Amino acid sequence: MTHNNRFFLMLFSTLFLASPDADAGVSLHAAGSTTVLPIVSEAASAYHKAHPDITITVSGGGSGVGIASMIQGTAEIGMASRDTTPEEQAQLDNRADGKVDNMVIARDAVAVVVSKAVYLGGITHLSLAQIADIYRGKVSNWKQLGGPDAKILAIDKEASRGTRHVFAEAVLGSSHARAPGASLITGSNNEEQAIVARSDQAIGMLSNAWLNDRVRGIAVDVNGQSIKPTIAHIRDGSYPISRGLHVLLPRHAAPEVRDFVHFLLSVDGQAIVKKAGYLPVR
Amino acid sequence: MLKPGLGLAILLMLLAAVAVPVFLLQASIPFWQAAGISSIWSSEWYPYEQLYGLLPAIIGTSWAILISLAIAIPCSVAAAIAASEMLPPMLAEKARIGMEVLAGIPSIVYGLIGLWVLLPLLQSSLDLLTGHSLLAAGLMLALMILPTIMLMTMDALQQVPADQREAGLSLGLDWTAQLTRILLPAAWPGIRSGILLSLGRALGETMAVMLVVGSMDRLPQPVYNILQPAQTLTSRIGREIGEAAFGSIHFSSLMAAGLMLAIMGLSISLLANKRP
Amino acid sequence: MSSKRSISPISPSAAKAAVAQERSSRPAYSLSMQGLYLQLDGQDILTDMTLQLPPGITALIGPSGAGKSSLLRCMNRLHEHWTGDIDICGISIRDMDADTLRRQAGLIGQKPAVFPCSIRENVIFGLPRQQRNSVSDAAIHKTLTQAALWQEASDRLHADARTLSIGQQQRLFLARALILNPSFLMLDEPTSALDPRSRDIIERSLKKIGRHIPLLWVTHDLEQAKRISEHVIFICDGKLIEQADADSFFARPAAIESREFLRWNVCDCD
Amino acid sequence: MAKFPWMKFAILAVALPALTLPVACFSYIVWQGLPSLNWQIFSGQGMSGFGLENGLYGQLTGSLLLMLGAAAIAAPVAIGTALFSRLYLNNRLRTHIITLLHLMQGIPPIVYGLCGLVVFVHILHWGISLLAGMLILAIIIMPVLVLNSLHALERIPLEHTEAASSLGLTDAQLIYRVWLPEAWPAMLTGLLLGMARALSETAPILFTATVFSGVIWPESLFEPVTSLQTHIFYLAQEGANAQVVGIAWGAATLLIGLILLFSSSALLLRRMDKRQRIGP
Repeated sequence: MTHNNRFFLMLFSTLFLASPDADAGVSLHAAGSTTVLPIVSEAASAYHKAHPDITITVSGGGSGVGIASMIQGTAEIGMASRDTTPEEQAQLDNRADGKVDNMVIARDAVAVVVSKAVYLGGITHLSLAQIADIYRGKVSNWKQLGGPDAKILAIDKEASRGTRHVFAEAVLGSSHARAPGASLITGSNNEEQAIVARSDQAIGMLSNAWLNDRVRGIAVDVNGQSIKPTIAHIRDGSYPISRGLHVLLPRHAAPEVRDFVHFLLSVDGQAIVKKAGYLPVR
Repeated sequence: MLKPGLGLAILLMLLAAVAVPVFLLQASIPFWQAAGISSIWSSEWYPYEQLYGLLPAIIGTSWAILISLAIAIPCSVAAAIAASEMLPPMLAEKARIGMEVLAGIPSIVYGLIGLWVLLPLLQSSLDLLTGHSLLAAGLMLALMILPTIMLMTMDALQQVPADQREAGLSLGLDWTAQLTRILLPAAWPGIRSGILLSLGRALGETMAVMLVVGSMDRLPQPVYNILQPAQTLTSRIGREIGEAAFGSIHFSSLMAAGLMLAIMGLSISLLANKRP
Repeated sequence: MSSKRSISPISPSAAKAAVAQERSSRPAYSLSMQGLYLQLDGQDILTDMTLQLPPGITALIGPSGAGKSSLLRCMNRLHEHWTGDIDICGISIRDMDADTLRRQAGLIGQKPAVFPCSIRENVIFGLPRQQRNSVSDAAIHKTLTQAALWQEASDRLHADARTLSIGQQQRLFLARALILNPSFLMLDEPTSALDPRSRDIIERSLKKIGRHIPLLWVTHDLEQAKRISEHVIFICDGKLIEQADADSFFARPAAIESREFLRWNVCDCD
Repeated sequence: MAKFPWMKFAILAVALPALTLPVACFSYIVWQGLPSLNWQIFSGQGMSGFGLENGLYGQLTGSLLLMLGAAAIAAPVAIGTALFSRLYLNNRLRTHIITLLHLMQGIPPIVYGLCGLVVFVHILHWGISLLAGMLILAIIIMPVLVLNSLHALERIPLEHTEAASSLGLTDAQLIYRVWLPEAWPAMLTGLLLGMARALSETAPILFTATVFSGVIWPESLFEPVTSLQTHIFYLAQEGANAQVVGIAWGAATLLIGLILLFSSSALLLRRMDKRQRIGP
């Protein structure tokens, strides 16, 4: 009997002791765009190596999450791959603990991507109007655009994603325009990339860092010229769907947070940007 | 000393039980005020245009559950019959242990299977664009609730009193008649609660469904087309809750979706609790 | 149309006549077993059981654990894994279809296992589907009368059978077996769960039935055995000890075990 | 006599997918996952990106912390509730408590996640934090624990309680000397099952307690963690990188292994307890 008792008590004391005790180290949290995430995630681990007492946790969710977490104060650093909307900016300005600064740490292009089979079937460039027709549901077969005889799988993104905002703004005229021609909605860049890669008939929108052999970026026709989503074209501004990648940080942020953002803009930080496939801003 | 201590425990428990519906209601009030109850029947979901129609998600949830039950009930009841009435007891015990193991596989792992095995399979065999569809969600759910229904049916069959079985046999009922006229009616309460339990689980399942359903906020065209991407209540919450700002109508609308899930779940468990 | 007329309702008297005719036309019934062995879970339950079932009512008695119930369950093949032979009218029951055999050999258990449906449905439960749909009220009347339940249940045949008292349920159990027209009945302590009044009713109706078909009646109550039986089979530890006329068995038990058993149990009862 | 063997065949045919598919799924997961379950996956050597700089170590500790925290919070409350209702509540009230618990079980886990998000993350301003996840998981596994404990207490023969009371034992002595020694295996079984459950829940902690990367060992209860469950979710979508998908399968195998560890020890304990009850 007593033996049983002791076992029982031991079990519970073990359970209670297992909870972690507080420590003095600093932990920062960054959340938001999955386009910015690779940069910040990589930079965070590099920064942690240099400053072992500072850990930076990173989570995705999309630009909407990055901005919302700034408004709600659930993260120290917000990541966004688009500008804030007026409503969001108003909320950011009305924050109880001060305004939020918005910094561009890199630039990239929202590439119009197609599956390898579509690209090889002849769709190597489209005009913005043709892309809009696809997303509005006016064109439903690649043959109508001179491509292979296959139904078009138009992939849209969740409404608050930065890539979606920039893409819809440039192609459909408004960042929240409906896309009745879309037949699938994805979230992160990775999820969309995987589906485009697996399909033979897909079109989608991805940051240019996500292009590969099975996910091809097509050129966009501007004034009779086909412009490819390359770093060079982002730099000279000729590619029509490009954007800045932002980090948001409160004006009264802790010095550690500021220091990390400075790190992002430093030579080392910008090297990470380049390695991730984006255009550095410095 | 003892009574106040234990009393505190039960108070905490009751607090948790009461707090959940209260906060759910409270957080969804802005939505009901702004969009009104009629948004349940509206089919347009465009948060940026202040359109919050819940109908596509409700239809999606219903379809996914219907498909899963239509597949899982016959299969799992048949499996339970096979295990408890046809296999030797040793094997039946093994089948039970196997099912208990499978009942413990977390939904996210089923999601992994759905994404990497089921979707390509559906895409190639049904010639779909990607395989993301209500059918995929229903199949995933069916796989996940199979063990529950089977285990509870097996329990119910094995608990049919020996004298009922013997009485049936003594009347010269053959195997089929024994099954359909004695065993299944006697085991029905158990089978019923197994079905209701797994119905509740299918209703609230999030991860696996979210990965395969396609997240299209649109009514299926036509409404019985289960091969199209669609949305369920849970997948909508899972996809959008992170990006909706606390205090916004959008956030509140997702809480309303949660409230509806809670109400459906509660009605199901009330139904399961009521002895027929 | 003409065929419809031919199955006009049968009056009770006509039914009785039909039953009498059927009974008399049945060939003389014989049930015997040779060298029956039964093992369950590695234990010997029955060993070298050889006996012949006489017509009329036979009481099967013995101490608990003697193998009485198991013997009954061998005879309708609820137990399958025995060796030896059980013959009905010279045909080994192994060669018979098990379901047919069980319809012929009605088994009434200790506790009434009524099914969760109406009284009427319970009565006709064992009939094949076509007969269930076309069973006449006369047949139900006849069967329930035989089981001494008609008076109590005639006005609520469609009520749930579980609303009956235990004694009535036991008679319903009996009726359910009788409607199948069994060639013999096996009763496994059918009255042990009942009050004396219900017991008397069942004993009386079974005695009547015993005039037509053989009954094998397991009981541990010696007084009851004396009241009802014409023959006695006494088994102990899975072995047949003695088979005799009831009168001679109770007056002059031949085997030592029988004498012991009678002495201790009579003492117990009083 | 027709024996309808077709009926048996039909049942077997319908049952076949149910009997084979889950087993096939299980073996498929293990087959896919075992190759990537090597030392590298724990040490994180040679891996970068995808939140895997330190292998799965951080995710593993996160999952275990969440589970242990949930169990540590839920167990005392659940056992206290069970003891209180056994000692001081009449049958009618106890039935109400049980109904309430069944109702709590009927609410989908993601709804608890939503409530936790509102209360812990936003209203209490804890942010996405370990403690929020622990509390949410604790509420989710609470009904199972209470029901199991109540059931365990109810199985104690009434005579034991009466005998103890007639010896003049106080309530506390009754609990420590009679009830707990008899009921602890069943209670522990419930706790282990609850822990397995806490390990397998993903949706409720996805947006309340976990982040994508950066945590190995949280500094305090108010820090976010990473977990195996949510990491599988992130990795599952990294379709373009075969190695990452392999790691997702590996993480799934690891998670199933952990869950099986808890659930099978629960089943073993239950079996031992049953045998002890029935045995000599």
